Amino acid sequence: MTEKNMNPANNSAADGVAPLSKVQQKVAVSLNRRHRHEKLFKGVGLVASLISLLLVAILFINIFSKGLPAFWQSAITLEIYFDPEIIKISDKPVQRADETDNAFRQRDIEWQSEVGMINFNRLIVEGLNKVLPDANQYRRDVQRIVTSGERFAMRQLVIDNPAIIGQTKTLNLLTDANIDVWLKGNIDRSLPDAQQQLSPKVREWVEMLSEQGIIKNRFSFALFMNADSRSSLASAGLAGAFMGSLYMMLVVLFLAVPMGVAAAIYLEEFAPKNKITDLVEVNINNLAAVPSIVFGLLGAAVFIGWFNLPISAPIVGGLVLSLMTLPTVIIATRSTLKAIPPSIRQAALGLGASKMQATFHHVLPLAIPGILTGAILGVAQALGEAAPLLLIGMKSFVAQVPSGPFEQATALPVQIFLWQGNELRNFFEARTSAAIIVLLALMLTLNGLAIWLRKKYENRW
Amino acid sequence: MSNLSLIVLLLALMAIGYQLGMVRSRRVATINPQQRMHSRPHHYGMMVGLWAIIPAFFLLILWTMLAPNVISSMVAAQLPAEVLAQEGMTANVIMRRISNLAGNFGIVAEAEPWELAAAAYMQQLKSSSAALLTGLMAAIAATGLFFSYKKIQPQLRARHQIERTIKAVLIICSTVAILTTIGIVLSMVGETMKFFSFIPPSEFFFGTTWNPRFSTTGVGEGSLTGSQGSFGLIPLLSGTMMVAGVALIVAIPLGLMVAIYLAEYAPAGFRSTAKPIIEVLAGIPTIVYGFFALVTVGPFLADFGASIGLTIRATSALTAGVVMGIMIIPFISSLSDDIITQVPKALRDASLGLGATKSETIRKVVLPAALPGIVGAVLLAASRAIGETMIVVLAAGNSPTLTANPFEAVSTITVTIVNQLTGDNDFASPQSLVAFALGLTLFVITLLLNVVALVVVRKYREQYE
Amino acid sequence: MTVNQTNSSDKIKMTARDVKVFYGANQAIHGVNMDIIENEVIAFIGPSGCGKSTFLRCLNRMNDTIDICRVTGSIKMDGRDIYDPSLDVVQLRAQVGMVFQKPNPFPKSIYENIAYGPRLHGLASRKSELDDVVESSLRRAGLWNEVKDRLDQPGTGLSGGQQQRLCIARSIAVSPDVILMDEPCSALDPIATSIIEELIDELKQNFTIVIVTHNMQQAARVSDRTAFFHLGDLIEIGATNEVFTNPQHKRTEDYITGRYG
Amino acid sequence: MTVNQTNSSDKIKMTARDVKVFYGANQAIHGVNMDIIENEVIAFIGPSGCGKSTFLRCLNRMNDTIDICRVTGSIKMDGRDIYDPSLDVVQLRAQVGMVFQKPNPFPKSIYENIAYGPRLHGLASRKSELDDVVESSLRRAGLWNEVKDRLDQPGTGLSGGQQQRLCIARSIAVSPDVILMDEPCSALDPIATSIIEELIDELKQNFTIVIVTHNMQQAARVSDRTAFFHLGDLIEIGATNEVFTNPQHKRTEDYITGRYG
Amino acid sequence: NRDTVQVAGSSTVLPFSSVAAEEFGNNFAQFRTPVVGSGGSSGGLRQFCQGVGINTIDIANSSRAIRPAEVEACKANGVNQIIEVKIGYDGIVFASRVDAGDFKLKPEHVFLAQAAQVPQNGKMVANPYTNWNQIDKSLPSQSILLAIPGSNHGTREVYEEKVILDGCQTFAEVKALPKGDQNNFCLAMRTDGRVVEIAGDYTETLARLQAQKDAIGVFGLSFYEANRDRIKVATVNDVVPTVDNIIAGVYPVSRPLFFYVKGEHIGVIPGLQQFAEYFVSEAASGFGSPLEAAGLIPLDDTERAQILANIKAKKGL
Ligand SMILES: Nc1ncnc2c1ncn2[C@@H]1O[C@H](COP(=O)(O)OP(=O)(O)OP(=O)(O)O)[C@@H](O)[C@H]1O
Ligand SMILES: Nc1ncnc2c1ncn2[C@@H]1O[C@H](COP(=O)(O)OP(=O)(O)OP(=O)(O)O)[C@@H](O)[C@H]1O
Ligand SMILES: [Mg+2]
Ligand SMILES: [Mg+2]
Repeated sequence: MTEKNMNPANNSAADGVAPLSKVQQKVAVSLNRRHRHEKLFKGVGLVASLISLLLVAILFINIFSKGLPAFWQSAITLEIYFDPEIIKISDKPVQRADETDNAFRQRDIEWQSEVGMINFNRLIVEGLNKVLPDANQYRRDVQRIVTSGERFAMRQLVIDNPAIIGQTKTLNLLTDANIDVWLKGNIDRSLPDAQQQLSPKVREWVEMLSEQGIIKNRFSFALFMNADSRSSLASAGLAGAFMGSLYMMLVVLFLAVPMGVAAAIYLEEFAPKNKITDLVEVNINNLAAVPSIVFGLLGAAVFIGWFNLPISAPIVGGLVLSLMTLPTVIIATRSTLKAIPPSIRQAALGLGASKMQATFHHVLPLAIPGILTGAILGVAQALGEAAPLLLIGMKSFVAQVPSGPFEQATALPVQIFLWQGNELRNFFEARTSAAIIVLLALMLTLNGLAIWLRKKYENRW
Repeated sequence: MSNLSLIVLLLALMAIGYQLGMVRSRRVATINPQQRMHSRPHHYGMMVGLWAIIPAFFLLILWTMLAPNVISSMVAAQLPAEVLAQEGMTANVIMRRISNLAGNFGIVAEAEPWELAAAAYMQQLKSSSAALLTGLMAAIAATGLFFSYKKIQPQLRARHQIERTIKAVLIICSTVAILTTIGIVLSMVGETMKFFSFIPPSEFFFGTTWNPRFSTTGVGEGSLTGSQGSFGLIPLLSGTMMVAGVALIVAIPLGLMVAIYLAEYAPAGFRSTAKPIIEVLAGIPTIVYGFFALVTVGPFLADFGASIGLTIRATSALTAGVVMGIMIIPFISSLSDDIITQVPKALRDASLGLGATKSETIRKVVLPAALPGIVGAVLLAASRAIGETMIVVLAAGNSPTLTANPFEAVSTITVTIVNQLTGDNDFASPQSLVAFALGLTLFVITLLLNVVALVVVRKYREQYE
Repeated sequence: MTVNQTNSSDKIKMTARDVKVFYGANQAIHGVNMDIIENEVIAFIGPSGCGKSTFLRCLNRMNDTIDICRVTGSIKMDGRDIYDPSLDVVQLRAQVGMVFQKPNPFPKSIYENIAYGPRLHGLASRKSELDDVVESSLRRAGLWNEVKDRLDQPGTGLSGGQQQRLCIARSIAVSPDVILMDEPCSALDPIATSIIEELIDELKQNFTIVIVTHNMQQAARVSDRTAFFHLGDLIEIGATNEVFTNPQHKRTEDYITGRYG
Repeated sequence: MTVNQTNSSDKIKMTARDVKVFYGANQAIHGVNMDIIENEVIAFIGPSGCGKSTFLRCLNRMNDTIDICRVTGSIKMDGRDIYDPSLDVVQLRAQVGMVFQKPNPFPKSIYENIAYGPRLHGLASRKSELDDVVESSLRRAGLWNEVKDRLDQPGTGLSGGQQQRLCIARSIAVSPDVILMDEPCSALDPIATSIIEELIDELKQNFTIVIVTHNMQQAARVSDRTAFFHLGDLIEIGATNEVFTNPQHKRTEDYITGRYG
Repeated sequence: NRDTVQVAGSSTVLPFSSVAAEEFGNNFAQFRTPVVGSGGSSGGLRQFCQGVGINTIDIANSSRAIRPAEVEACKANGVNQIIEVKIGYDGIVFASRVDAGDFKLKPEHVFLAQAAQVPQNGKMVANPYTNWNQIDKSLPSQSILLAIPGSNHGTREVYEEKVILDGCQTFAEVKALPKGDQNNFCLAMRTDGRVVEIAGDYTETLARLQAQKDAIGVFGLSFYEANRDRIKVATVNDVVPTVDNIIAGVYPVSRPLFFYVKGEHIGVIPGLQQFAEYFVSEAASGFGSPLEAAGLIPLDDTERAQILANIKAKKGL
């Protein structure tokens, strides 16, 4: 071993204390290169992660910077006198003891129609007259200030509480979409009149009212309370789409996830390994590649045509999206099940657990993180999907908030689609992004539990 | 009684059966102490519960499916014969009106007397059907409960029965995927055949031009007939492959490296925040990506190309692919991360103990061991890429020309399916029917790709322990 | 090959006839015949790779879990063919417990590792009963003192020998009729080993025990009979002192005296 | 505790000073001091769970891979602190090889299992050289005859003892300066054990070997010095025949004579 | 049980139909607001013709008239009473970014800009034009980039028939071609990327204009009206596209819009008939109505009366 001592030549042991064997010298020689690779590898990993995060950030900034302003909307504060002269209606009907439900409903509808005949616009114009001295000279322009949907909101006030007639209320009414655009500076103010959406008079009024603080940017509850609207753009809201999406996602969560996990368990743990299961595996992988619109075709044929489920209902949307998500959940679950060491299964079987028990007591808990990842990705995908909804009538304009999964509804991605296609770009560009923010928020909330659980169940051994 | 309350009732029955079964199995056990019970008390309970509800449940399903038809045919038999003839409406509509009337719901026009009579009859039938169903279900549930209760003995393999039931459920769940496939194929085959009656398959499969035209351009006045357009699949197929290829070239390295970094290097805090954040990429609606590609990425790539002397079209296979790649990153990164984390520590230790660096361990031991799962993740991502529409619509330039240059505009099969299916074409024309042929073709192609993938994975699979 | 070195008075618990095991195309066991007597301790010895574990795994059908493994011949327990399709393999495994050669604790707490089996088979109806089972099993495996303060910590965080004892404790917690132990003391120090050997002695009163060991002394100490395997064949089986002092076969003698190889 | 039972003429390969190891809040090693001499075989003995493996893993910093594990004190190799942040832990592990207590073959072919290390460190430039390394490593571990026809089959399909020898072969294939063996013969029959013991004797010519064993005879046969651990303390260290014939401490004596417990 | 009218179909009609539905819901307390789906004329009619029953839609919107083949398919599925309702007209305009040049287009300019081959001196040559002012000196010097509707759009039909074919037929060389080949020649497009087919909606065209300054896109009139701050319109044959010009018939590129009512559902689905009547009523879609405000070009009074009568009489095709 003396030759070893005589041979201190090695850079990594330059302090001379560690003479190395021949083999170890070879090792040392290779080390620099390998460490470079190591650093590079780790660096690439870090960079990849940062790039991914950066991409998320870019997309987020992109969406948020556009969308956040849309959560505030300009509204005008007016004193509205519910003038009994204008609102001349009979008393609200009350159900009589001897009356059938149907007959009462008939009467109620008649009464509501009567209320519907009232021109609530006049109330608004009266209110505006109080703040705009020259309003009477510009009758057309006055109509353009408050968005048209507000008159129905007022009618609803009267229907809900006829006692309001004769009172004066201070109300915050949404202004017309174009006024909102104008005040937010989304349209170039220097453009000539021909290119402006607002008439000069309206612009002048708006400037004046907003200086007086009568028109103000307020948090837009309408965005969250109202369903979509096409005739009164400023009062278009997300509530309908949100509820539709929520119902659908609940169906997906409670259908696709358990079913997918069950299928994965069967295929991975129980099914005999033969040509048939190979076929099933290939077939499931293949389903994942089927364009989503094809699932819509299937859903229309099966759920609507066959099972007679209603058109445009979240239940059908949920079923279709479940079928679409199923492969994702199955593949994710199978992948994780594959990675669980057989010794765990053997330990359980050796104790007299049945295969079923071994699977459900030991294997499945270990696979939970992967399953949840599958669920997260599946739900994310399903939530953003619009194409299959087209063929089951959910890619629709629905002006009501659904009260259950069997009611007609639309969905957030559809809403995004409708809004981004709306002509009034200056108004809807921001709204679209706002809707996306809401969609992302819904997605994160739905996935929050999964993310939390996944973190909890993650273990290494 | 509504189906919902029936189900609630069944569940209650099941709970009762469960308790009864448990109690009885305990008693049986004490009566014959020398004989060991095959299963645990809760297995017996479960079995009794299942026997109580499963047959009744099947009855419920069968009844709900059949009863409305039976009722309407009974009502239809009662209708005055001349009504059907004279009205000239389909029976379907008459029945709807009658059942609307029977449900006291939404009829605006005045109802005829015969309609009212039929409605009353229908209402009566419905209520007796509901009563009959409730009675029958109660009887069946009680019988199931009683007999299974009586059957409890030490030798009775209750656990087997339960496990067989669970297995049946598992199998049913796996067949859903198969049924979906069958459904998809069936829902497309008929229309595809119709399409091929217009366009010969050879022209479709081997044609190199895609230009379907608008279905009726040329049929209108003053113009000519016979210009049907050309329906060549090849440009679309090549476009699909190119866009998906670019997407995977972006997503696989990026996603895998993210997964590796998160699973092996990153501090726990970084991992648990970064992972869900990156997953958001999968949830951003694709239309957002589309506009992102069109407005931001496309021009950027074009400028970048110009600066290095390449002509890159702003909307091209590259743009669409890159953005799509971004979208599918989480499919690879998150799933692979989970799988990599599953690889037993002993394997890592073995490698590290031999003086391997961490990266060598990862590349040579961990990744191969995790390969089957990772391939699954990649397949899922690839599938997503092939099936994606919106991004391509906006970012690939929608130009179905045959090119091998990823800097050129292309179009893909899925985009074309959506366009042709949802456009304004005549839905009985080849222009619209081609969507089905395309769908079916894509289905077969991806099927073949998956078979190849399966074979490859089988070959390289490493089973630890 | 040698069969029935048993007295007619003994009650036979398990019989194996012409058992052959194949891993894919490789044959690991070439037709083994063996009787295992009730309440005896039988030791399997033989050079590494000769098929001891493989044969052992046949006795509770754990080989079923290896895809490529195929078993032929017949194995009976209490007169009943255990490879009979109508037989409940789960019940079989509950009756024939197993300690694996490589310790394989569940990635759960120590307590859960032990409690799993009793819970599964309903051997304890109350929490306190379960606690008792856990404690007594751990005590009998000589692990209680080391882990009593950390029952809620993962079983995978134990030392090698501790894991092995945990697995022993886990398998005796369900009181099987037959216990198959594949080198249960390989990672144990002499003291722990003697505890396990005492346990085996104790268990023998009620149960039948099959033990694979490389330790001749151990075989000699604990077993009533010894079976010597070589290259997939059962070469010799007989009363332990017979086999050790007066082996019938040259190969047995060579192996025992350490001259083989 | 006992330190430096070494002669001044010996060249010291590794020194440990006041080494403490914690798993989370539990302390597994309570300040161990030890010198390991070049080209010696040193055996660690002690009851299960006393910290032998833990201390062994400190010597090539395998404990780094356990999240909750924390090591204090200093360990030097050739005078260089191996816990020095500037030290290259990869080189350290190449220099200080390890055979783990639980055999952990890679899920790769037998050939690849052995070839992994040499390939990693670039020890063989040609395929034929690599083949030679694989063959000689397997031969020295006494496994060649059993596996030579199935080199392309997975290492995980081997029997317990075969896996253990595979892992030994794998670690000597990279010729480390120091080899840490955690119960390398636990799953081996006497013959295979003697092959490994011969291997250890042979390796000792060039390398330093630390071996954990529960087998007193083995420790007596192969080691030059023996260290006795108990409950995380190094109780005694000295020349093997000294420790076995004339232990300084009561506990050592008790343990060796099997009276402890 | 369904008590809501279900509409689906053309995305061009969708905005109008949505406004009508919403107004209907607001004005008739006894009916729920109809649900208006999109899916293209083809998709809508496909759903429409699936059969009769509550799980099929009641109204299909269409930006073109229903085809005989589709009527056949409908009848095969039991949909016999298809009531055609024309609701008004849609104008189609050429527009460019406000900061681009002013265009006074003629059909032949557009033809020359998009054709694969153009006639020159009696021969057909590959399209040599890259700049508009190479085509005609009066056009601005701006490189050619046309964003035209995709071949799945109804707009494409109008565009091809009223612009491209018209423009193409002005050349003597084309007229000299055999009748059967004329259309194929006229409609062949260049493939060098200067013509982009937009398969999506007008927003996408607008986004493309935003990304590429030189692009000229094809829009609906109402879309243009609402985005006057960003795009400006080109004249065709020197006619400015305005509502008045379109009604007067001087602006060449416009088309009628329709919807189809399933006669079998009238009397079954509450509000169906009322909705159809309301849609074409003066109040909803006449001059000064919400639909006009939304960009629909109204019918004239005689046509409106005729259509209303058709609905009342349930006069099917
Ligand atoms: N990963 C771990 N996490 C927590 N505690 C551990 C871990 N590994 C070992 N321990 C504990 O540290 C102590 C020493 O363990 P070590 O593995 O060093 O024992 P050993 O001497 O090798 O025993 P054996 O002979 O049984 O292998 C034991 O009490 C053990 O439970
Ligand atoms: N899963 C497997 N796949 C393929 N071959 C196997 C498998 N398990 C064991 N073998 C082979 O079968 C033979 C017998 O193995 P077995 O495990 O029964 O040996 P053993 O007697 O237990 O040896 P040891 O004492 O080393 O544990 C060996 O040659 C082994 O390589
Ligand atoms: Mg073995
Ligand atoms: Mg140890």
